[in-house]
Amino acid sequence: MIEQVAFYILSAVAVLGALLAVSRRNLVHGVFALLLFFAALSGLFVMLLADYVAAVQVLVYIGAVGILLLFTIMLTEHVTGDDLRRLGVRGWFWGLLLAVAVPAVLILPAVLNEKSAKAAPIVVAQGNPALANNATQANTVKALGKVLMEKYVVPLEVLALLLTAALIGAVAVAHAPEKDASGKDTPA
Amino acid sequence: MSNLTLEHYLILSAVLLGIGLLGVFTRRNVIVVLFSIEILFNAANLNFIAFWRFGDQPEALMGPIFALFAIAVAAAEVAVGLALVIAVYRHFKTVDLEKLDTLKEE
Amino acid sequence: MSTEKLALIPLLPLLAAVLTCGMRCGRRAAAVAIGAMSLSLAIALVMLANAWAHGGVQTVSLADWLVVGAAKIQFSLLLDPLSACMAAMVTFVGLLIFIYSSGYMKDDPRCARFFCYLSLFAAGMLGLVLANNLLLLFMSWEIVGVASYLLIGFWFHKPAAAAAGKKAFIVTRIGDMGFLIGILLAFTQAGTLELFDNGNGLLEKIPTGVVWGIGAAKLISLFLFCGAIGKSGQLPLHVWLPDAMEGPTPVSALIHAATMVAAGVFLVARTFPLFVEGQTLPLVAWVGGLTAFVAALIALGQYDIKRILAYSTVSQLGLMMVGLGTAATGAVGMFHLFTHAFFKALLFLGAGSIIHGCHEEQDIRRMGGIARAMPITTAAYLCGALALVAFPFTSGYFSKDAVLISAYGADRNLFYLCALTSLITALYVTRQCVYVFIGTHRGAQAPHESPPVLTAPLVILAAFALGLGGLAGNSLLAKLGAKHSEHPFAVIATSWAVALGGMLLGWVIYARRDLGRTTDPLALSALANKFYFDELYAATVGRLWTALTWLVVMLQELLAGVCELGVQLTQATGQFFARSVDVRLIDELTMDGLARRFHKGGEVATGFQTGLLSGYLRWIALGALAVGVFVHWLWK
Amino acid sequence: MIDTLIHILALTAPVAMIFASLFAFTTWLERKILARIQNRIGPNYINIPFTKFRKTFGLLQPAADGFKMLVKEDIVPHGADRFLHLLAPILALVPAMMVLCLLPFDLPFANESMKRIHAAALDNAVLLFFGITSINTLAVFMAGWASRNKYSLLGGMRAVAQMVSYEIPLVLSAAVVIMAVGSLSAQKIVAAQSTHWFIFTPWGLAAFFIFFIASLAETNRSPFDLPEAESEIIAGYFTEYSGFKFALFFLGEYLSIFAINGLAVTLFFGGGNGPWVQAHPWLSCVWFLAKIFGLIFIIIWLRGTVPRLRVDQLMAFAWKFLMPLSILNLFVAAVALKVQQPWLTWPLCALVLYAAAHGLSRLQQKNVGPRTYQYAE
Repeated sequence: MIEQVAFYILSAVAVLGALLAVSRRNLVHGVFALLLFFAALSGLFVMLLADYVAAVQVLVYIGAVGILLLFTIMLTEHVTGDDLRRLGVRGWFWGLLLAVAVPAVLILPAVLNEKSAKAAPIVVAQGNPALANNATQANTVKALGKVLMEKYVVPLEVLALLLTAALIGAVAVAHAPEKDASGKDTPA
Repeated sequence: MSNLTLEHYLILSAVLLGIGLLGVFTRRNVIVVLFSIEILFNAANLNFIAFWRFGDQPEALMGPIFALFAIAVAAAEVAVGLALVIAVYRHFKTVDLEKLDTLKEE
Repeated sequence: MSTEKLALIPLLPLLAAVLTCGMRCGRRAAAVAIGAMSLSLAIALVMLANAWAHGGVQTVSLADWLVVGAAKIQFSLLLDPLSACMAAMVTFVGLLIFIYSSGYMKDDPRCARFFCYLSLFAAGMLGLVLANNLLLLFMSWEIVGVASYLLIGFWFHKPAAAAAGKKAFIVTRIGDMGFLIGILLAFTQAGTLELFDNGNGLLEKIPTGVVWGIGAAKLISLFLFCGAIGKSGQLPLHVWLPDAMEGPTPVSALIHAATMVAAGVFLVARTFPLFVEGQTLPLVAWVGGLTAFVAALIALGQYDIKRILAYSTVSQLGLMMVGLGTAATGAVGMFHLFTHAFFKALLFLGAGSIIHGCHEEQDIRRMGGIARAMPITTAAYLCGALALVAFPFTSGYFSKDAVLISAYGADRNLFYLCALTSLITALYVTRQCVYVFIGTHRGAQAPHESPPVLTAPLVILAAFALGLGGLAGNSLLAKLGAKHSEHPFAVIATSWAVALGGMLLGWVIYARRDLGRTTDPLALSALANKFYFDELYAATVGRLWTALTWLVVMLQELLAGVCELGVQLTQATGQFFARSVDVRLIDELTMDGLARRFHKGGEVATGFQTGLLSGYLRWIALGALAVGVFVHWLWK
Repeated sequence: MIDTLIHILALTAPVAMIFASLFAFTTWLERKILARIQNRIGPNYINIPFTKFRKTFGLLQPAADGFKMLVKEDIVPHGADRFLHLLAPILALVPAMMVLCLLPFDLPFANESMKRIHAAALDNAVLLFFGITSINTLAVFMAGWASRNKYSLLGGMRAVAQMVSYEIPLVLSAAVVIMAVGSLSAQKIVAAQSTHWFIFTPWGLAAFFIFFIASLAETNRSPFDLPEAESEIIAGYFTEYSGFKFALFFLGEYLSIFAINGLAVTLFFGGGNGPWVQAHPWLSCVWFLAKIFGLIFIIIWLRGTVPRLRVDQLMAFAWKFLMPLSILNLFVAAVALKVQQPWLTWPLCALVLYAAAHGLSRLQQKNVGPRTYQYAE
């Protein structure tokens, strides 16, 4: 009972956060709505007993990405939100339609007829209640660390490489060219 | 007790997907598009973890690993994306998508 | 002396010609030419003695010239009394004329070239005389023709001389055509061109085939006679000889008195067996007779001293042809040729010295009283004149008498024609002598006697003109194979009457007339204008020729037109295809048309490239949607 | 399901109450110590209304401040973003409180089931700790931006920059201990330190040194209190805050100090271990709090003595000194843990770390010339 209530609350918060993030005219409000959405999601992860991922979600998204977005908004002029007259880009109506259609196509078969659900390619474990039985199970951080270090050590290294590359790349791209003596931008 | 099934989570992530696409397709501001892309990423992560939890070998820890990697990549993507946005802003003095149409075929 | 030296006779003058052609100094060239000529004269005399002793035919083969399959054409020479005499005569007269012309041409700037041509002429003549091969004979024949053209047109800056040279060359060429056809026929029939080839030569084994329905020998002899007519200036082709007087006097003397014109007669004499076999001798005789009569008449009407002599030469050649045509062998004609060579050379050289004396004056109406001014030349000239008239006991008398006898024997009408010709000959000779020697000098400047270098050859020739007939007459005839025939009294009487009568008649007509100012009684306009032969030819051959050229031009125009038509046609078709098929069909379908359609398609495609990022994303989403629907439908 | 909720509540409520009261005491403590450092007495004269009892050694000063805060007018600048202006102090306070619960208090009255839940829920306590503290940066920025004031925005940007750059050395130094213990759970870390505290290992000492400095920067204290440098930008990001919101900010700040020092204690000073703890288990809380207050004394001491750092020095110190040192420390610790002989590892690690520290500092001074004074002679 508690889980269901928690689930519905969290999902409501998540949807609300997402909607606000997308629709707000004031960008900063958008960012904070987005952070709310991240927090809700982190809650959902905890509900799904993936608390390490929840922690990382909080640390990475709320801690870093949020700040990054705020900095970007600071550096571009529209801090106080879009002063543009209209919100949407040309042909936004088609966008709306598609935005509804794509998830519909994903959900529809599951909703429309049970049969297709059974035939759904996803093999759903029989009766695997979420919380109770395997709470104390292998999802400790140690197990995760062991698997990462043994089975997925190469992807981990690649990921490390990717992150450094992204770090350096971002700095290089966003690097403001130094003003030379005459105040003109020296080529970056 | 709790009869939360996989479908609940799938529907939720589908809805989030929809909202993300909405942001991507309709908003004029590049940064809002980046927000929506983040939303898409998270919807995907939610799916990973949901399938992992309701999957048949939870101990293989596939879900969290995938989620972690996804998060890492998303973080890198945001960093580079925003750097690009700043560079674009410095060059074009605007972040409005309709004005950034130099790709257009003359 | 063996016969190998025979080749030296023609080669020495040829060598002299080659040497002198580079020289510029006249005197040195003359010396070389005269030296070469005297050497070849010496050899010729030796050969004459050898031939006289041997009597028969000796052949010498120097080298192979053309080897065509089985047939072999060689540089081969032959030696028999006929060719030996001719060689001796040509070299002796040639030497005298060389000496004469070294004086005559002394102050001419191109004197070296003159001697080069003379040597070339002598080489050609000697080659012709000694040749044993018809083709070699024909080659020398042509060299002589070229030399005569060069010599006649020596003063090429004078248009008349150049035209005369060209005329001589072309007319003799017409004759040579016949000669060549004859040679080819002989070659096809007999298989060889060697005259004497120890047994199977052309003259030894007369070809007996039938060509175009006429006997081979007859046909070949006729064609060879054509060559003789052209070269010796017989009736139809005689027009070039009087005009050839444009050349310097020694040239006229050498070519138109002694040697070249004699070549035709020599050819007939050389190939006599063919004529006998082909029974063409009467034709030869009558052509000769007619030529003699007509030429004599024209000579009466001429006022140029050299032209009178030219026509007299033509007339005498006619008589030679009569001698050949009527006698059994060629001896009589040849004997007259020898004697004529000497006194005609004398007359020409005399005329040259007279002209030289009267400061290049050639018209007899402006001469007169030369006898007192130039006694030596006059004396020598009168000896020649007497020989020409056949005054009794001169060399001319003996040879012309022989001709009349053979004519009397063969054809009585011909005899009467020859007698009349002799009468006319005597007439125009006396007319000329009266005009030139008697009375007062009608010219602008008084004549003066020529230097000894000119008069010496005259005196030598005068001696020969008078003595040759009597002394060497009989032995020469015997050597040439003449049958000893009796001398009918009638013939001798008529010859005496004709000679003396003609002189008397001439003296009567011309002696007391005031020459120069009054018109000449016998110089009728027809005679003066040479029976309008030139005009005749011009009218007929000339017009024919222009008609032919016009025809050729028209033909060419036609061909050009046809080509043009073809070009136009192909262009038209090309144009048609280019415009219709190429442009409308191919371009439209494959090249430009296709390109245009692609372009439009491209433009439609660019419509999608709006540059709006969201637009692109939407299209991607649509694609994903479609795939999703398809997958679901697939798994339904 | 309900009893688990009750258990959770039972665990978290007393911790919150304890630290809230301690907040008041520490404000007084701080003002007293600063005064003593600056050779003055500090607050000592508070007269309780309606009584004449005055000399209270200033102990009531925090209550007085609190009351003042409640009474003062709460001004919101015109054009400021009202919602965010209100949200910022809350966002500063809530994470601090949540983090406190993660600390390994073994409360005396806790029974077995409560202990089990506590342990299970906080399997990766340290990671969660860092996750939640990073929200703090967000609150600071929100405050700075929402008060629509140039100085507050500048203060906010400086604070964010500082906190983001010092987060890395903080996490890396903690990582050393986690590597040593092999678990993220606070209880396990404390258990591992039962015999000897990590502070007494060379890498532990270096790690504590880095952790302590980074924690100062994280909570904007003493040498790193650039964001609210009065001389330059008035009060930094909370210039526009007055009244109760300002009080909330202060409470949030002090709680995060307690939390970070609590973590320092658990990581390096063996949490609740101390003499006589086996005999009287309730002594672990006392020891835990005592150690925390030791660290807090040092912090206040530093605040009184050390001058403020310039921004570029601040950033250079973080990126060019602390971070390399902490990464090196990670390697050294790995080697030391492998090689168990302390007589060998001690001198070696100490030598390496000291050399690195010396080298890096020398690197800094390369372009720092003698100071030049333009006006003062």
